[in-house]
Amino acid sequence: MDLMLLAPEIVIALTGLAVLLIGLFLPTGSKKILGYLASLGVLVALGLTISSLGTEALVFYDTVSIDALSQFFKIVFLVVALLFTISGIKYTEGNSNTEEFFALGLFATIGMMFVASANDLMVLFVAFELASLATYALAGFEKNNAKSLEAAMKYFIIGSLSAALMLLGISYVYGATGTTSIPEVAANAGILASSPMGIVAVVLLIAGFGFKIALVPFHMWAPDTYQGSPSVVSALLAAGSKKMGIVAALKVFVVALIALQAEWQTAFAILAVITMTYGNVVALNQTSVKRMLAYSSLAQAGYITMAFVVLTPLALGGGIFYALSHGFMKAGAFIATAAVTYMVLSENKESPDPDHIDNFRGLGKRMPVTALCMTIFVFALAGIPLTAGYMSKFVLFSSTIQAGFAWLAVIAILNSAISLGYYAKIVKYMYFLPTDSEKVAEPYPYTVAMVVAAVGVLAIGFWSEPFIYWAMEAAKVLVGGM
Amino acid sequence: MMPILSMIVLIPLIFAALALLTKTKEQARAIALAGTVIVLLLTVYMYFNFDSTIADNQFKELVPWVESLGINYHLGVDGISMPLILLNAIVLPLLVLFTWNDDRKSPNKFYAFILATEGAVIGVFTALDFFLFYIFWELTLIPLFFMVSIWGGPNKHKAAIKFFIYTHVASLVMLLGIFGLYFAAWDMTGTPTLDIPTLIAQFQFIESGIAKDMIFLALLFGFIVKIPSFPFHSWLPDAYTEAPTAGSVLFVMLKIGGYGLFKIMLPMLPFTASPNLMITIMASLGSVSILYGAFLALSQKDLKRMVAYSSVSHMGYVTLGAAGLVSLSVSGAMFQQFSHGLIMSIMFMSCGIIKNVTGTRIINDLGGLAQKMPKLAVIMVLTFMASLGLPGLSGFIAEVSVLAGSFVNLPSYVMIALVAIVITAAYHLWALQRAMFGVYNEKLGTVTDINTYQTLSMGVIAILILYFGLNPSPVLEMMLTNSEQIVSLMAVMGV
Amino acid sequence: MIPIAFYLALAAILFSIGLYGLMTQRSGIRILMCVELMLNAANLNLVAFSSYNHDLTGQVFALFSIALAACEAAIGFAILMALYRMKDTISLDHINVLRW
Amino acid sequence: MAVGDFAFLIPVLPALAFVLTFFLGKKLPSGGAIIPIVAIATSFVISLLITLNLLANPEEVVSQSYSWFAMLNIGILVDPLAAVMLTMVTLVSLLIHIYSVGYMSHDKAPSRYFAETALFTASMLGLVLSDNILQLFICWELVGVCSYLLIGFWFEKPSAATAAKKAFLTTRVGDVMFLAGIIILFSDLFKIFNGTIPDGVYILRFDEIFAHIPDIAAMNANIFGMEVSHITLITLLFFGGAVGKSGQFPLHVWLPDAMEGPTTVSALIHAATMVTAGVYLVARTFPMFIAAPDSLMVVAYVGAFTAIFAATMGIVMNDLKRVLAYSTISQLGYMMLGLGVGAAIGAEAVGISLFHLINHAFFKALLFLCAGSVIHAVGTHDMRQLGGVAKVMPITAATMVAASLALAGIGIPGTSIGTSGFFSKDAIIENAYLFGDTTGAWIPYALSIVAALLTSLYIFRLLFMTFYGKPRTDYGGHESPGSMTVPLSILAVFALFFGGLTSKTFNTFVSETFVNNFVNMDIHELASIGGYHLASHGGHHEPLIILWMPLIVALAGFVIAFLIYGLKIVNMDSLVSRNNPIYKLLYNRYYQNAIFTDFFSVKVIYEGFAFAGRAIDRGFDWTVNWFSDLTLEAGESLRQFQTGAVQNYATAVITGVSLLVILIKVVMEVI
Repeated sequence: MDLMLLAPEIVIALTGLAVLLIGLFLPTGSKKILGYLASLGVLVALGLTISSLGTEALVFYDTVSIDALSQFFKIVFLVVALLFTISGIKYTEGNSNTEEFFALGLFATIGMMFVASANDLMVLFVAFELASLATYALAGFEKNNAKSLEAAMKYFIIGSLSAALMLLGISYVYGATGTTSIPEVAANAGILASSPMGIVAVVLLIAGFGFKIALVPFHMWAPDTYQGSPSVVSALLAAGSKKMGIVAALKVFVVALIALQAEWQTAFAILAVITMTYGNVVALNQTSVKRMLAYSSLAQAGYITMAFVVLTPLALGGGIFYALSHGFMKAGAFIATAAVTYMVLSENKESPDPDHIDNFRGLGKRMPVTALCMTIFVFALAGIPLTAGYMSKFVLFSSTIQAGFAWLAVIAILNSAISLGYYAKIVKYMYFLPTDSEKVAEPYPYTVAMVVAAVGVLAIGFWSEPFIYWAMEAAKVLVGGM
Repeated sequence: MMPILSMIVLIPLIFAALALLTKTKEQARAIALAGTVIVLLLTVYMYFNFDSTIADNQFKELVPWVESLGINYHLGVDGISMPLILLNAIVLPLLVLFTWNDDRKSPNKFYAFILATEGAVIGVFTALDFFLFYIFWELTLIPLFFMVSIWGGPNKHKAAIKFFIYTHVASLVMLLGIFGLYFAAWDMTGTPTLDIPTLIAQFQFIESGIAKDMIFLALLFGFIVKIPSFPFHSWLPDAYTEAPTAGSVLFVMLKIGGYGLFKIMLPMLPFTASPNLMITIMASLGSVSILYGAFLALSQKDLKRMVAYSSVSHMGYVTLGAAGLVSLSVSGAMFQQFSHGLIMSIMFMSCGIIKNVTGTRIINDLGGLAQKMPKLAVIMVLTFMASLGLPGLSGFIAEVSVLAGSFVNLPSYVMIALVAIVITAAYHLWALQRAMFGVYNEKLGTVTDINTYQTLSMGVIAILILYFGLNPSPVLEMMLTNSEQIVSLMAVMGV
Repeated sequence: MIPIAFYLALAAILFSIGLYGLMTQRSGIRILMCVELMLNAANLNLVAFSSYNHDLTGQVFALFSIALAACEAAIGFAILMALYRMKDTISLDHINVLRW
Repeated sequence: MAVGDFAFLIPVLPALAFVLTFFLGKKLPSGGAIIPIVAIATSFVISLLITLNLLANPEEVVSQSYSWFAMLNIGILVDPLAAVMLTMVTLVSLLIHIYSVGYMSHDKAPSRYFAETALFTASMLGLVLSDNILQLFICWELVGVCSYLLIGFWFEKPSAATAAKKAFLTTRVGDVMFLAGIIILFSDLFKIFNGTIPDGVYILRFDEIFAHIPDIAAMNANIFGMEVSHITLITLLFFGGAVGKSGQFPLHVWLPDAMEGPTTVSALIHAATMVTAGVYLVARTFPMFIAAPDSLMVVAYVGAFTAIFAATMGIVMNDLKRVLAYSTISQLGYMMLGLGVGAAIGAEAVGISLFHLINHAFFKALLFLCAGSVIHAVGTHDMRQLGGVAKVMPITAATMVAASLALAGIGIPGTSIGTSGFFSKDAIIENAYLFGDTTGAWIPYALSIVAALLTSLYIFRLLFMTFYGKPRTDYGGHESPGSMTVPLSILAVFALFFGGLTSKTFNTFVSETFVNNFVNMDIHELASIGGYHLASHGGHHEPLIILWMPLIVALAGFVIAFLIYGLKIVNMDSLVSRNNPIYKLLYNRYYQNAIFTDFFSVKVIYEGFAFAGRAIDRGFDWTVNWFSDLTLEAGESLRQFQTGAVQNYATAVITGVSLLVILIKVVMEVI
């Protein structure tokens, strides 16, 4: 078989190991280089993936499939990883464990990439756990920060719980169908559908993936973890591993368990509505920006989940496209928060909650670029036109109408109206509320990452044709199973 | 030929970006003036090359954008949009002149937002693709939102958020309607398209009457809120009152609600499942707005708030006239948008000036300003007369056309509106008498008359009000052409 | 031969015990153990099914998951250790700075 | 080329004068009065020539129309009816402008004054010239605004500002009715053409309207269960407009207050020209009224009632100008009555009424100018402080007497000896008799006779109190300058002799209007549409007493006034006192102010409706805010789920799982 097909994964893996080893021998002062190395690796992988767009193949005894879907999501993950590594350069400045940070990040990325291309429940589960484990550690990266540790702890416990649930679910699927290979499961799913295990398996799997996607009520960890863990990590979690959950769910439900469509469709319908409403409403009066973003990403997850309810090619394409845009928007927003946090901390080491919205007062004057990018991100999340957010909402919501789920579309629309409330609040703080503190120099790696993300958001929003095309291609892979 | 429409849409946006980069007030206002004047020149050029005898879109530009969804970059103007573009192009340079000597924080942003709004609004008027239309539609919100929340009055934040979310909800509902139309057409033709004329043409072929009415109502709601019409007006008084003077004027320039009514709603109206119901809805909303706004204005203590409510009342004529479905009433309603834009700009400018020189807008605290500010007094009297529908001024043409035209089909609604005419006169004169005439209120201290730039800008608009009052044809002709075409549709359907 | 249902029942019971512990226990260590319990219940399922289906995949899967469980334990303990260092307790009730 | 081609200059010149005076006035001597004077003089010459031309050959009616927008036009129409009005308006306006040079010499803003009067003249002429109802309405509104501006000329006086507002609003009520009439008319014609109007047809032109009177009369509206013909409806609404403009009951309340303006303004606008616009409107649209006899009845009754109603108040007023104001209202009532009797005598009524209108314009303008010159000299309005002014200001006094004789209508019936007022007023009263004779409605006649008595009573009372006897206070005083006395004398001549000279020709001349102007218009035919027949012409002879009655009552009035105010044989103090209910009622003007202004407009409209509306609006606002508050509350309570204890999180997950299983089960069962 042709290893070149897995070149991106291999590159990332090697980079990760290299970073880890080199890091051992470098003095803390000069560990900056690792960040650049990691970014370079991700960039190369990204290049390789994009260059291999359109190839279709099965490797490792048909347990790993390379197709439009996996390629698309790989790109999403690599982009997020890129933003992660770039902004990580600044974040890990002067930290003695820099290498672990980047290594873990890269390993998590590999996990996500393999989930994206998994063609076998076993591979899927293992890759899923790989990503989870790496991110558990990342969440608790600030060893001396109680919040960070608490975040990690909660993330870990709920994570492992859901892992157990997922495993149990998979075991039932395996038991009923006698195989773990996704296409074969799809072939034999009829047996499962007939047996009482069916519903249980479906629900258990939903719980397992719902934990990653952060669907209410499996979301409980998300706000705490996003708030507690370092902003850069939150970016990876919200933008990266959330999408991993989505792609996994897509593969397992839309492809493997299409026979039980009725069951999980209703389940997702309920969850989608609850999730988006809960997320938006609770986000309204949060004082911690990171927590607000966490709830907003709940809401966004709710929107994306609509794809599972509508299940038309356009809707699935829209959901996938939404995942891409959300990657950019959310990662960017969290990185902007990271920049602010950095600024606050550099002013006052002991600041209790550096991500409090009061720290955004007058940001427009203090950190113009950051403020501008943040504005772009939140407006994109709110779905203001000419941004990725609007484009993806347009496709997804319109597909909902097309499929006749008008009620769902109305709920979603009203939700995105509510969401304006807190997004506008951030903008208000940044531009309209006076501040006495003066302008500060903006940490450039953060700035670079934000600008990249912002450019991405605007590019997708304005020149969306190719992105939508690839999203549709990816959706085709799924509906092939239908 | 050159892509003139793209130019008048993009030039303001580009200049807005430039204005953002400037450092001083002088540079900012210079750039703003340059941008708006260029747009004015282009528009005038376009106006003179515009064929007002045909109802089709002209100066079309068509560039594919997102084929897989049938989205195109499609621009064009017709007799409905041309006058409104003209209105914006004329008023905005004057608005820049009006603010020429003001001192305010971060002028670069201020002028940037003025330009951005112009670009967005003209964009709405020229867009022939629903996607583009909606983009510009939403784009108009943002600069105005900033305008209110940066330079607004005491309750600016509340007003800004309220306005932003309220109108955003409306536009989202409108978006739902667009989706419905989009897919209904997609299912019928098999090819996705968001082209406005095409979709309007397809509307009649939708089988399900429910779907038709739902689509129609969703779109209607979006437009009605923007107009705004009773009972969806409650964002307006706060927004208009809290906004800075320039902001209020920009709000007045925001004629996209009524535009949508004429451009999109009326051509669909005869093909809805229950046209008469729709007409009843529009007519009653319109006539009630007229009366309701008048009464509310009468009860206001704050001059600017009074003007805001009078605006609700005046925009009622637009809805009523649109529902009238006689070429005279429809074109009168279009003309009302045009003349209302001119009149209200001066009204708000006057409010701003009075607030600046006296420090208050409470009508009872003012008094006898005419003695100290003769120039302002002359302009204000003229404008107030225009606003209360004095013949010979633009307001009258619009109102009489709407009333006379609508009476043919909707006599009882017109009678409601007629009652309002007296009330309208009452509050205008009351305000004039209290604020401008009578004994000068010494508590106001020493006040100075309007400066040259303000005189110039307000004067020019005032002259335009007079000119279009005496000779409306330059804009009314093209409006008539289009409204006759719309009405002919009605005739076909026997509505 | 013991019918499959027995295995499933056992696994279910084990799993439920784990769940119960997870919901009630305060000590981080115990919670960790409960998680292990649940994972192993799932493994039991896999193995049972694999022998029932005469197909090795299940057992391979079980091996993988055991390995993963080990990693989980490692990371879990690491996090708990760090917490203990900072707070001198692993009673999770007292660790709720992040909420609402 | 014919003089008619210059007709358009008649309104245009004063309009230009307005622009020039407005911008240059301040720099010129005496506020640039010369500009409007020259302009109006020219207009006067043109209109005079046109009139004479029409007299010579009546078919040379000037009629030009230009498309304005849609199916509407602007145009001019000078038929005899318009011609005489034009001549009168230009003449009076000219004289008053000349007079004003002296009168306004001490004012601080004469240029504004002359600009506004010029604008007024222009609009008034435009009104008269209109060849379509819409243009007439436009000018109608413009004169209203000019009167608003001129009443409030001294706007720093709060009373003036208030009076101006009141005048505008009260007339506005009438205007809205007028507008409503136009709108109904428009939609009727629109329906008659069923929506497709051929090019070159302007549907609101008078000839178009009159041509379609039968069709309009055929349409019926059901109002409060009553079947009303559209023609009646429209004419009544038009008359409503006239009621507002011409100060007929009950919309007359603004006219007395309008005296807050300069006296010259009162003379020009509120005596001679603008207030007669209402009469002119009815006269102009008379063919429609003929076809609607009910409307004509209303016109007659309202006119007669107003005549006596205002006269009663005129008796007790002590303010020089207010007396004249009420006299104006009363005389306008006569004119309306004159039109109303058209139900009996047809188009002739227009001639009679217009004749009185013209004469009234002369003598009433004269009265006001005399009053003005008195006020100018002595600086007070209050008659109780005057007396014996005749000695100080002989010319003024003489002219005043002439005017009063005209107003009282002194003259010898059957001959052509008598003042202008005599001929016109008696004609009206006689026809009122004829009206009663044919229709059996005698009340108008009775009222008009009594009103005639009161008229001479109050005017001679005014004369005696002001000019006769010895001064009650020591006002300084002197005869006014030539620029003021010359116009007075000229007007005096007209007041005395115009009627006598023209009484023969005038009526036929004006009454021809509809016959030879609007093609094949047979008044009788129209009347038959209205469902009745006009009294046969010539065949009616009133008994002699009827001819002499007006003179008798006029003289009676003079005698009473002389006895009371001249010889003081009756002590007024017993009558003129707060505890005399009748006097009190009259003096407080029947408490209309309390009823209309204080109660209706303030209490009901302002406090009632407006504040109710305000409450409603708060309701809407509250609803909107309520939604946002609700969501915020929900958020606040929902976030409490996030307790922070990880076990609860685990519990939530488990609960979620189990709930989902159940839910799905349920849903699957249902579906």
